[in-house]
Amino acid sequence: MDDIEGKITKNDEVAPGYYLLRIKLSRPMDPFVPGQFVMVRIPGKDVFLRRPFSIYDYRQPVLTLMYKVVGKGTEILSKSRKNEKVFVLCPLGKGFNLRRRKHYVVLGGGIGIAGVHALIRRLGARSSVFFGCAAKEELALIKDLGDLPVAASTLDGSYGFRGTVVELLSERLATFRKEEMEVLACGPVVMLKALRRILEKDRIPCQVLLEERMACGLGLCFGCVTKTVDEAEPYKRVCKEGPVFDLWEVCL
Amino acid sequence: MDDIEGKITKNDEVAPGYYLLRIKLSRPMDPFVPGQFVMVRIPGKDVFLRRPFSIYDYRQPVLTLMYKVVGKGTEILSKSRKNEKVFVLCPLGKGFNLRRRKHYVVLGGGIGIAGVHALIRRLGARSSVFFGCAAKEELALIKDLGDLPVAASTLDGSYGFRGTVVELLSERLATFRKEEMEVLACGPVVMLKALRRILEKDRIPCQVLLEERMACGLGLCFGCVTKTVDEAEPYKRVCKEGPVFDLWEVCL
Amino acid sequence: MGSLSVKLFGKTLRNPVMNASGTLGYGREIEPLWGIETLGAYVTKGLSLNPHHGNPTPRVWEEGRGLINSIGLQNVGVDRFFDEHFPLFQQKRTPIIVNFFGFTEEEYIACAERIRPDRLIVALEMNLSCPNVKRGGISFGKDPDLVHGIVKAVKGVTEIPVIAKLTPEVKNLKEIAQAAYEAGVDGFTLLNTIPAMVVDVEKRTIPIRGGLSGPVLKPVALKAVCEISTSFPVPVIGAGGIMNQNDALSFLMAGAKALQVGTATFIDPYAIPKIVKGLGEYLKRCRCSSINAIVGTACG
Amino acid sequence: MGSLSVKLFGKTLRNPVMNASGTLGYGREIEPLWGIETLGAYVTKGLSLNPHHGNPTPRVWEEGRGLINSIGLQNVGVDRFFDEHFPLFQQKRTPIIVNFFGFTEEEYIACAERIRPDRLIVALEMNLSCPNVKRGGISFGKDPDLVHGIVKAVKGVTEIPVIAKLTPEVKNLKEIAQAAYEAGVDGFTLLNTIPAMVVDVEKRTIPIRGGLSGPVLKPVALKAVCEISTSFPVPVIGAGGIMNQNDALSFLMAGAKALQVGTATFIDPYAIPKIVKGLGEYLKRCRCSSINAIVGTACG
Ligand SMILES: Cc1cc2nc3c(=O)[nH]c(=O)nc-3n(C[C@H](O)[C@H](O)[C@H](O)COP(=O)(O)OP(=O)(O)OC[C@H]3O[C@@H](n4cnc5c(N)ncnc54)[C@H](O)[C@@H]3O)c2cc1C
Ligand SMILES: Cc1cc2nc3c(=O)[nH]c(=O)nc-3n(C[C@H](O)[C@H](O)[C@H](O)COP(=O)(O)OP(=O)(O)OC[C@H]3O[C@@H](n4cnc5c(N)ncnc54)[C@H](O)[C@@H]3O)c2cc1C
Ligand SMILES: Cc1cc2nc3c(=O)[nH]c(=O)nc-3n(C[C@H](O)[C@H](O)[C@H](O)COP(=O)(O)O)c2cc1C
Ligand SMILES: Cc1cc2nc3c(=O)[nH]c(=O)nc-3n(C[C@H](O)[C@H](O)[C@H](O)COP(=O)(O)O)c2cc1C
Ligand code: FES
Ligand code: FES
Repeated sequence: MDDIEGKITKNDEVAPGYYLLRIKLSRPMDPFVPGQFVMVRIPGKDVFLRRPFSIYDYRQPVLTLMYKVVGKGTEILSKSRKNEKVFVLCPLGKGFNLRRRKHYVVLGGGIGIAGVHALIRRLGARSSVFFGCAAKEELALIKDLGDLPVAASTLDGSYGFRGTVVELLSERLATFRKEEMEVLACGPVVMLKALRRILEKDRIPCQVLLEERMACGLGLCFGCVTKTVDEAEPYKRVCKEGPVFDLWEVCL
Repeated sequence: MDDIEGKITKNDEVAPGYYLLRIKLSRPMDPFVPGQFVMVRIPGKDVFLRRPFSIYDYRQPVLTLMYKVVGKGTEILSKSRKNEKVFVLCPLGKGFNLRRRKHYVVLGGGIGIAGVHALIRRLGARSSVFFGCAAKEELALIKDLGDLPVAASTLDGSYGFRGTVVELLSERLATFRKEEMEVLACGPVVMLKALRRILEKDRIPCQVLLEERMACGLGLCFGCVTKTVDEAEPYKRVCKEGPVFDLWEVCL
Repeated sequence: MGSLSVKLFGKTLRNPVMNASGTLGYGREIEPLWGIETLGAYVTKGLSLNPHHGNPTPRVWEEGRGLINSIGLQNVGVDRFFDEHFPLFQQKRTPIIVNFFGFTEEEYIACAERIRPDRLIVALEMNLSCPNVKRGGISFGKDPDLVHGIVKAVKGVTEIPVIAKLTPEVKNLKEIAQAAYEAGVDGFTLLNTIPAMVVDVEKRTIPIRGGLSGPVLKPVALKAVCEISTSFPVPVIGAGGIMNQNDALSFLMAGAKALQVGTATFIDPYAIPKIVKGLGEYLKRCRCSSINAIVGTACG
Repeated sequence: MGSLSVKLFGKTLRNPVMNASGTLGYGREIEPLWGIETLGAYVTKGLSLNPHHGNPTPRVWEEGRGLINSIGLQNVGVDRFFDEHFPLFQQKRTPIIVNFFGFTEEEYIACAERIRPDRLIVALEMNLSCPNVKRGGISFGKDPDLVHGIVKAVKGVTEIPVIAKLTPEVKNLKEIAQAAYEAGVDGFTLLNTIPAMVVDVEKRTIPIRGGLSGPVLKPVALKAVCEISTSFPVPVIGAGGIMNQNDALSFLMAGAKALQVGTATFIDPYAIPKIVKGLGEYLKRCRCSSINAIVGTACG
C-alpha cells in the first residue's frame, strides 16, 4: 500500500458521462485483488477529499479506472488533461474472496461494471458475466470485455434483454447449479436489494461491492461504514472491512 | 467604473521579479486620472481577495499594469498565461490632482514607478522625473520612458547616482524654483518619509500615492485606511479618499 | 411568475437580499456599479452614539477562502449618518435596517433613542457581538443576563422592531437567543464573524486578530439558522459566506426569511444583484409562486 | 542540531506532533504507510466505558476546504482498546494520550478509573465537547460548573495527568478553561470541531449535521491557542486545520507546546511524517537548539 504519484496518459469519454482514465504510476503498485480500490487526489485545489475508485485494470505501470460523472469531483476529474499529475493511494480494502467456488456469476450494474472488470478478467472462463445498463449507448462500458461472453440487459430494450440485470439473471438462474455457484456483484443499492430478493430463497452465496462516501479510505476515520447484522459492532468500514461484503451479512 | 472582463495578452518578466501585464479589456474603461488603480481578480481559485494595482497605461482596449512579485497573489499572477481571463474593477480611487502647478517633480521608488508612469506620460515636458532602485537590473522598469529624461539612482551605484532617489532629489532641489513646483511621488514608506524630511523646511507641496491592504477597493469595507492629521476622522480610506494624498495631511 | 417580495416586521421588501452590516459602506459607495434600490433592504454600517475612529492597519487579511477583519467599528456616528446618508435612501425609497452598537448599556439606549421611526426603517439591528473592540473586555452577547437586559432596555425606548445579531456562540447560541426572545426581541440575524487570528511564521508576529467571514462561515451559519429558526417564532435573517444563488437558497431552506451578503461583494461587486436575479430565475424554474414557499423547507 | 523533543507532563516525547483523536483509527491502520512510532504521541480514538455504534451514514461530507463529520463516537470501548490495540504501542514504545468521553458524569469517572497508569500513558484527554452526540441534550463543555465538576471528579480517580479538550466556545472559552483549571486540569487541547450543517438545495434536505474540521478551523484555533496559552500556566496542545509545516509552526508560535494533526491525514496520509520532518529542517535552518524555543514567540 502506498501513495503513488502518477501522470494521466488518457482520460477519454467512452460513453456519455463515462470516462476511462489511464494513469502511469511512477512506482509499481503492490499486487491487488479484484474489488480493491484506490483513493485519487483530484488535480487542482477545488476538491478537498480524495475520491474512491475501483481498480479497473492494472498492468504495470498503467493503472486504469473507469468512472461516471456524478458530482463535483468526477466533473473536475473529467476535465483533467493528459500529463496532469495525480496521487493515487493504492491498493485499498479487501477484494473479492475467490477461493471458494468453481463457478461464479458476476453482475455489474451501470458503472458498477468498473468494480468487477478486473474480477471478470481474472476469473476468465470460471464465470458467467451479466451486465445491465439503461440503454445501448452504455454498452461501451463492456467493450473491453469483447472477447468474453456477456449477457446484457438494457432498461429501454435498445439492446439485449429488456429490463434490469437482476431480472435477466433471474430468468437464467435455473440454468445454473446452485450448489456450486457464487454471485459476485457491484451496482446501485436498488440492484443489490433486488439481487438479494432473488437469491434469498436458496441463500445462494453472494459477495457485493459496496460504495460509501469516504474521507480517508484507510480505516482511519470510520466515516464510510455500512450496517451489518453483527449486533455487537453493526457498523463496518467499507474501506477496511470492505468494500466487498457477504451479502447475507449486510443490511442494505 | 465597472468590473470588466479581460484577457491576458502579455505577462512578461521585465526585470528579475518584475512583470508587465497587458490585459485586453472586453469593454472600454471609463476615462482615468493618473494615480487611479484597478482591483484584479487573480486567475484560479487560490487567491480569495482581489489585488490593487496602479494603472500603468491604458490605450483602449489594452490595460497595462506593472507589478512586483511580493507574495502569494503576485506569485500566482506571474504564472498566469496568455489568454487567461481576468476581471478588472476599474478605474478606482482619486488620482493625482494636476491643476495646480506649472512644474512637477515626479519621484518613483522601485515598483512605485508603476504608480507614476501614466502620470509621467501625461505630464510630458511639464515634469522632471526621478527614479530610484536597488541596482541597474531594475532600470528595465523605466525602459518605456526611454524618450524622456529620467534622473536615476541605484543603491549600489551600478548606474547613475549612488544612493536613494530622495538623496538624489535633495542634491538637485536647489536647481528648482520652489514656489512653482510640486512633488508627486510613489514608493515605499521609507522613501516617502525621507522625502517628507527634505521637503519639510519649505513645506513644498507634495502628493503621495499610498498603498494599503485592501478588501474591496470601493470604499465599502473601511479596511484600507491611512492615518491623517484630521482629528475628527483620522482614518481615511486609501481606495476612496486616496490613494493619492497630500503629503502634509497624512501621518506616515 | 414567482414573487421575491418578503414581509418583515410588517413591512414589505421587494426581495429578501440585503447587504451585511459593514460591507457596503454607507450605501452610496456602490452606486457607481448598481443602485442600492436593488437591495431588499440596506443594512447600515455599525453606528454608535458618538463617531468611532476604528483600529490601525492592517485591518483586513486573506486567510484561505476567508477574510479576517479588524475594522474596529469606524463610523461617523448615528446623527451624521441620518444627516448625510439617509437622504439617499429616502430619495431611492430603499428600506433600511439600522445596525448599531454601544460600549455601555447607556450608549446602546441613547443610540436607539436617537433613531426616530420612519416608514423606511424596517428594524434596528443590535450588534451584540463585536469581537474586535474590547472596552473593559465586556461583550454583551456573551451573557444571557446581559443580553436580556440590553434587549429589554432597547425595546423600552423604541417603537421600531429590534433584531439581535448574534455571534456564533456555538453551544450557547440557543440560550442567548432565548434571553433575547424573552426580552421581546423581534428577530435574529445569524451570524456575525468568528474571532480568529493569523501568525506570520517568518516574522514570528501576529499581523492581525479579528473576525472571520466568508465561505468558511457558511456551514456554521447554516447550522445556527436552522437551530434558531425552528426554536423561536420570530424571523431569522441569515448571514455568513453567502457567495451565490445556491448559498442563498441553502440559507432560505435552512429557515432564513431574508439574507445578508457581506464578503462576497469584495470578491465580486455584483454578487448582490446576481443573487437577486438568480433567486428570481430559481422561482421561475421551480414554478414557485413566492420565495416564502421555500423558507425552512430543508429544516422543518 | 536542534532537538524536536518536548516534555509533557513529565514525560519526554520525541517530537511535538500527534494525531488528533478519531483521525488515525486505532493506530494500526496507518502502519502499512508509516510506523506509529513516528508520532510524538498517539492520541486514541475517543473511548468510552461501553462500546458505541455511532451514527448512520452519511458520516463525512466535503464542504469547501473543510470536512464535516458525524461519526458519532463509534468505538470498541476502553477495555477492548487496551486488550486489542494497546500492545502495539507497547511493542513500539510509543507514548499514548487516551481520549475519552461519557454521556454521564459516572461514565466519565468509570472510564477514567479503568485506565491504569502506565509509563506509556502521557495523559487522559477528556472530550468535553462532542457536538455529534446528543443524549439528553447535555454537553459537558457548555457550562463552567459542569466542567468544573467533571474535571474535579476525574482528577479524583486517576493519577494520570488530565487534559481538557475544548470546543471553540468563542467568547466563553476562557471562562470554561478557568473552570477546568480551578478543578486541577493539567493541560488543554484546542480545538475540537465546530458544529456545522449542509443543505442539499436540489433535494431540500439536510444530508449532514456534524463537526467541521480542516483548514477553515485554523485561524479560529490559533486565536484560541494564543488566548488560553497566555492565560494559564499549563501546556496547550494545538489542533485545527494543521496541514503542513507552516501551519505547525504557526501553532507553536501561538503558544502550543504540542500539535495534533487530523483532517490533513485524509488528504495526504503522509502529512504527519512530513510535518515531523519539516519541523526538524526548520530547526536546522533557523539554528534553533530546540523546538521549545519557538513556542509562544508570536503570542507573548
Ligand atoms: C470502494 C468504492 C469504489 C468505487 N468505484 C467507482 C468506480 O470504479 N467508478 C465510479 O465511477 N465510481 C466509483 N465509486 C463511486 C465514486 O467514488 C463516487 O461516484 C465519487 O466519489 C463521487 O464524487 P463526486 O465528487 O463526483 O460526487 P459528489 O459531489 O461528492 O456527490 C455526488 C453524488 O455522488 C454520490 N457519492 C458521493 N461519494 C460517493 C461514494 N464514495 N460512493 C458512492 N456514491 C458517492 C453522492 O451520494 C451524490 O449523489 C466507488 C466508490 C467506492 C466507495
Ligand atoms: C492603490 C495601490 C496601487 C498599487 N499599485 C501597484 C502596482 O502598480 N504594482 C505593484 O507591484 N504593486 C502595487 N500595489 C501593491 C500590490 O497591491 C501588492 O503588492 C499586492 O497586493 C501584494 O499581493 P500578494 O498577494 O502578492 O502579497 P501578500 O501575500 O498579500 O503580501 C505580501 C507582502 O505584500 C504587502 N502587501 C500586501 N498587500 C498590499 C497592498 N495592498 N499594498 C501594499 N503592500 C501590500 C504585505 O505587507 C506583505 O509584506 C498597489 C497597492 C495599492 C493599494
Ligand atoms: C469588513 C467588515 C465589516 C463589518 N462590520 C460589521 C459591523 O459594523 N456590524 C456588524 O454587526 N457586523 C459587521 N460585519 C459582519 C458582517 O455584517 C457579517 O455578519 C459577516 O461578515 C458574515 O457575513 P459574510 O460572510 O457574508 O461576510 C462586518 C464584516 C466585515 C467583513
Ligand atoms: C473523522 C473525525 C473523527 C473525530 N473524532 C474525535 C473523537 O473521537 N474525539 C475527539 O475529541 N475529537 C474527535 N475529532 C476532532 C479532532 O480530534 C480534531 O480536534 C479536529 O478534527 C480538528 O483538527 P483537524 O482540523 O486537524 O482535523 C474527530 C475529527 C474527525 C474529522
Ligand atoms: S473512509 Fe475513513 S474509515 Fe473508511
Ligand atoms: S479596500 Fe475596502 S474601503 Fe478601501
